[in-house]
Amino acid sequence: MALAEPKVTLDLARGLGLTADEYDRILRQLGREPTYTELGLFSALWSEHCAYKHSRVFLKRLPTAGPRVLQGPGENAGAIDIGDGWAVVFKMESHNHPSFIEPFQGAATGVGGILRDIFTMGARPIAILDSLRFGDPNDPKVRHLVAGVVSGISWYGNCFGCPTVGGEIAFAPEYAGNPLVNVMCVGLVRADRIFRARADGIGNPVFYVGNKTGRDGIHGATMASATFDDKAHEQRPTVQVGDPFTEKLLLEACLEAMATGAVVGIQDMGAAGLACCTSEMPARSGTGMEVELSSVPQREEGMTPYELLLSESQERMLLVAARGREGDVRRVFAKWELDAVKVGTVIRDSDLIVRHQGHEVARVPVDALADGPRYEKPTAEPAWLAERRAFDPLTLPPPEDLPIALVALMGSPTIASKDWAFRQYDQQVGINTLVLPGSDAAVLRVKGTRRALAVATDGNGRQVDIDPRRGAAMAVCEATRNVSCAGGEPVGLTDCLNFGSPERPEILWQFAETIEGIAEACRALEVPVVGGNVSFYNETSGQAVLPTPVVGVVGVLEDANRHATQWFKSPGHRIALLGPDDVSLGGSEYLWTRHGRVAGRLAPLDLGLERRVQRAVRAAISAGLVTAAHDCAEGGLAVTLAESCVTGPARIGAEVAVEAPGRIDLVLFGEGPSRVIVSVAPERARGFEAAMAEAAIPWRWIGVTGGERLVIRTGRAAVSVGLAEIDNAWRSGFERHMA
Amino acid sequence: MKFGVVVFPGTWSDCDFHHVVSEVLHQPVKYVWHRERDLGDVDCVILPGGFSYGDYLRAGAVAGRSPVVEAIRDFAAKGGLVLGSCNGFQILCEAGLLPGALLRNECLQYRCQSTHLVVDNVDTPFTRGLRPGQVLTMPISHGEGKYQVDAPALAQLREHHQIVFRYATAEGAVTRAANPNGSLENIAGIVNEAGNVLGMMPHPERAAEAVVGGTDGLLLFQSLLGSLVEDGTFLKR
Amino acid sequence: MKVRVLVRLRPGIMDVQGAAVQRALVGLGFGDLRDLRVGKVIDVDVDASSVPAARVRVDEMCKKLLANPVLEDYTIEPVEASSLEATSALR
Amino acid sequence: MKVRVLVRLRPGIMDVQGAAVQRALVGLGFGDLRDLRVGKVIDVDVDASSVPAARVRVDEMCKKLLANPVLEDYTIEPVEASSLEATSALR
Ligand SMILES: Nc1ncnc2c1ncn2[C@@H]1O[C@H](COP(=O)(O)OP(=O)(O)O)[C@@H](O)[C@H]1O
Ligand SMILES: [Mg+2]
Repeated sequence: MALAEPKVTLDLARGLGLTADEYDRILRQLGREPTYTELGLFSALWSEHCAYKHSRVFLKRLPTAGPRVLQGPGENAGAIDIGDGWAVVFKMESHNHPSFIEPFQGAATGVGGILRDIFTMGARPIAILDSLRFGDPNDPKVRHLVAGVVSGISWYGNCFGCPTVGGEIAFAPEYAGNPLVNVMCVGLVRADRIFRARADGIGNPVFYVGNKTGRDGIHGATMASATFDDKAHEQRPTVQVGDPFTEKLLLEACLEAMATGAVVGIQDMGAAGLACCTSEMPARSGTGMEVELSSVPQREEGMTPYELLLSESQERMLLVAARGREGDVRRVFAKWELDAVKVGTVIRDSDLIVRHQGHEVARVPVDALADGPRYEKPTAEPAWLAERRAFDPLTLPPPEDLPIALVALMGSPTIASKDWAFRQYDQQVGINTLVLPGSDAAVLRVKGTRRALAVATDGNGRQVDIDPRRGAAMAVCEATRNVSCAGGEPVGLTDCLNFGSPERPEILWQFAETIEGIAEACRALEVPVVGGNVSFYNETSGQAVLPTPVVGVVGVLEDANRHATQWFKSPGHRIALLGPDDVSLGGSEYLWTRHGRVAGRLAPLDLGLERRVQRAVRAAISAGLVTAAHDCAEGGLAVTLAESCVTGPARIGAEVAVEAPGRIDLVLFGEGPSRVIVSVAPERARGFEAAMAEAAIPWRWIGVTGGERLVIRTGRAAVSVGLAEIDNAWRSGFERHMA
Repeated sequence: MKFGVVVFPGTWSDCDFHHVVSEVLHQPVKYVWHRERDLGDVDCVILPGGFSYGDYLRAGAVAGRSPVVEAIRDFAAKGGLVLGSCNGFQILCEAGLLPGALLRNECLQYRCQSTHLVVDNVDTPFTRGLRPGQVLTMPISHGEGKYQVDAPALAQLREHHQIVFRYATAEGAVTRAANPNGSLENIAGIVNEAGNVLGMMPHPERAAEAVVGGTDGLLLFQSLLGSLVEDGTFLKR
Repeated sequence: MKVRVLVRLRPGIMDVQGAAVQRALVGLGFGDLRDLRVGKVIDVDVDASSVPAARVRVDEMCKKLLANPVLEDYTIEPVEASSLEATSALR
Repeated sequence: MKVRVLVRLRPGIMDVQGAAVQRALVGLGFGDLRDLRVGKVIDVDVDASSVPAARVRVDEMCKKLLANPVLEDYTIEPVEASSLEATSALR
């Protein structure tokens, strides 16, 4: 077979994204020049996206162990024991670059990819959460991206049949040239039925299952490992198209095949496709694999070995079956009208041997591919940071028009209602959703048990920008606090770390600090990190996105009926504020919307206190002492109260008085960790007081629910706004841009 | 009462209906695979929601021409009870078991939200436990739920009291604002002339337990349960 | 044998999508746009000895599946030399 | 002036819709079906003095909105007498 393949040279390697050093390393590891196909394998597997070249040394710092952990990082997703023989499997992934190039399909295939990560583990997906960041919604180009991304997520998730129950959408100009599309998926599996991406058992057959292979997304992984410039749109031919219907069939077929006992190991063909699976699976098992590419089901004619190995066609898996059980695999996939073709065998030698029509086109040690280079590149604190942090927001004049300031915050697109997006998502299929999108965390029951899961995602790029370490720790605190405010005990965490180019020392410093912050918080809160994703090179023409770690947390409620939502339930309930007084306007939503600045210092963070506050909230919820619980986040205390007034089925006002140190704008809009407001029915007030005394946290009564207004007094000042005005601003703040 | 829940490639409310029938109503229920030509021993067939065959051509189009639908056609002709919800409604229309068709929502977006339905016709096995004008709360979740039928067919629907549910306000007023998808006359559900085949866009199975979305959907099942008579016929009232 | 099916909404059925696209185009400055309707084109390649034979077959496909008579009309067109080129370029 | 735009997926882009419809038709007994692809037809009526002028305008519309260059190719066709009839019958 004479394929006219390009001659392998250093230049060619460079063109594929490899450095001169990396090319040398390939020569050394092979002891010869690679073939063109082999070079393709290395370029994909050693891309930043697959090899975590720049991040691996830092990721080691994350705490990944815990008594409930069944699977930490290193597999398609993490798994946590939730009792009664069940495990929750979850992970978050980014699809930023593809979504910028083609928002609808990019976001859709992002959902497809994370769903596969969950069901390759043997788990049935039960929930999707989407965490999105865009530029200024006043820009029509941004609106086009928002509309495309949301409808792509909606199409894929709805058609597949997994509810989207939570997430966030935030806006900042830094994301204009590079939106962030992070999607988390949560699934359930019997704890003793978790499948792994392994190629065990010499002689076991290797099956290709799912959609046919086309030339989609070749070098997608490499693309995700490069920054955009003005030519971004020329990279278009790599766009992949999603097929949620086939994905649904693949889900059912995979779970059914797993139930037969014929499946030894399985991995989805995501980034770097077949190349990735055929090297990573045997590498994990200390085996090798031989594959015959001409057996691969193909959608297009004349595909080369290189293309077949690197294609990122969607809805495909590589499955290692038990020898002798081939018939079971074929039967199940035939029932679901999917291809299941034997393409190879697990072998003893730890090589990946690739043949095409019988001719060997690649022979590479699997470890050489799977253990890519690791770098410890220099980090440096950005020069501008000290100055930005030295800025004191209190040197700005206080607002004279407090009601207007509050209404403006409620209508800022980041804080405003995201109903426009969520109503496009099926939120209930599976009939497990006890708390729909719109509260601090979504709550899903676990059928067949008394338990429920609470899930939330969080991240605040502005806070991380001015203080990566504390900002990242605060993201962990906020996501876990959200889960606690629903009544769930946080049991596991996944993260998606969205940064600019790691080749810039300032960016890598932000990244390193972020990891430290996440690690500190997770250790203090005893929440293990069981999986995640790093997305570097989020920049366009040298402008990086805000450093944005997004954190996804899963919590367990022992009693599904004992959960809480964030909105006030009736008039006459007492309102309490739990947590410290320390807040700051540094990095706050107020400072940004009112003054257009991202500067100042973050409020102090006491992780021990954070933990006690969360525990106190959970205890109060499970004892039935509170009627609402809401975490104080963007917009500070005033916005938190306003949200509790208007985000529920009925509008209920509140009158509160807060005696706290500091200027009124600081008290109202200052942001800080470890703070929660709750409402308590009068007859439970004594019980609540007793519970708080035991919790050893600062707290106090601040007011009572009722009326048509939100009134907040502090010192001699007061702000009073009608709920209708608050509600209108909140409901239209985002949606008016999308109409 | 024995239920059968039909499963097409791409169906996703099958498990939810199964759960409600077995865990909430405690009735026997089985899945019916789309290739089957014989429904077996069932009293009521449910066509659940989902995206059968991806709904890639038109919602319900491919499923509407599958072997199991032919079996359902015979079953319905003999008076068997058929409930199609969401994609099931779309399939029944595509199969010609119900008149009309479901078009893309007027807003051109998918809609998942709670809706109120006013009950127009209580003389069906599915609604015999309800009051005329009663308002039910049930969620919808679809991208193609705008009911469409031509004027003569609409006149027929009216004449035979085939319109069962209409989107309404919480007070039961049939208004434009209460119409989530632009459906003709706010139609949310219809029956065939004989009254034994019901198609509706809302999801009764998502409103069958107090903890998840209320219990108004259960009223339909409870109407059904009492409707069966020994000789195999059913009660309308 | 290649033929092309055009499936369009029947007269009297509101083309919401077409109207939305039209509004968007007018908003983009295409004031000279009088009307716009969106339908489907289905390019079919069928084993048949002649264009008329292919037409008959494809007509059956339309009746069986491709068009919904409640909503849609369809026309079947042979693919002529010129458009054939365009089509084949797509393969 | 009436013209017609055919918008189709670019070569190499998976036609999810077409593949599903093709499978369905084969299942319905159309074993003679070799290939099927689904695209959009957009019938445009634009104020213009001549067909070429209309084409230019519609080409702009395609570039601005009607076709997604990442995924789709388009061709613009004049509406000839025969198809004009079919089209006008739809109004
Ligand atoms: N930021 C992170 N935190 C924790 N684990 C991570 C992080 N980034 C990646 N991982 C883990 O590294 C492994 C490889 O990830 P990845 O290559 O993204 O998987 P996939 O092949 O599914 O895309 C996974 O187990 C993932 O959970
Ligand atoms: Mg994976």
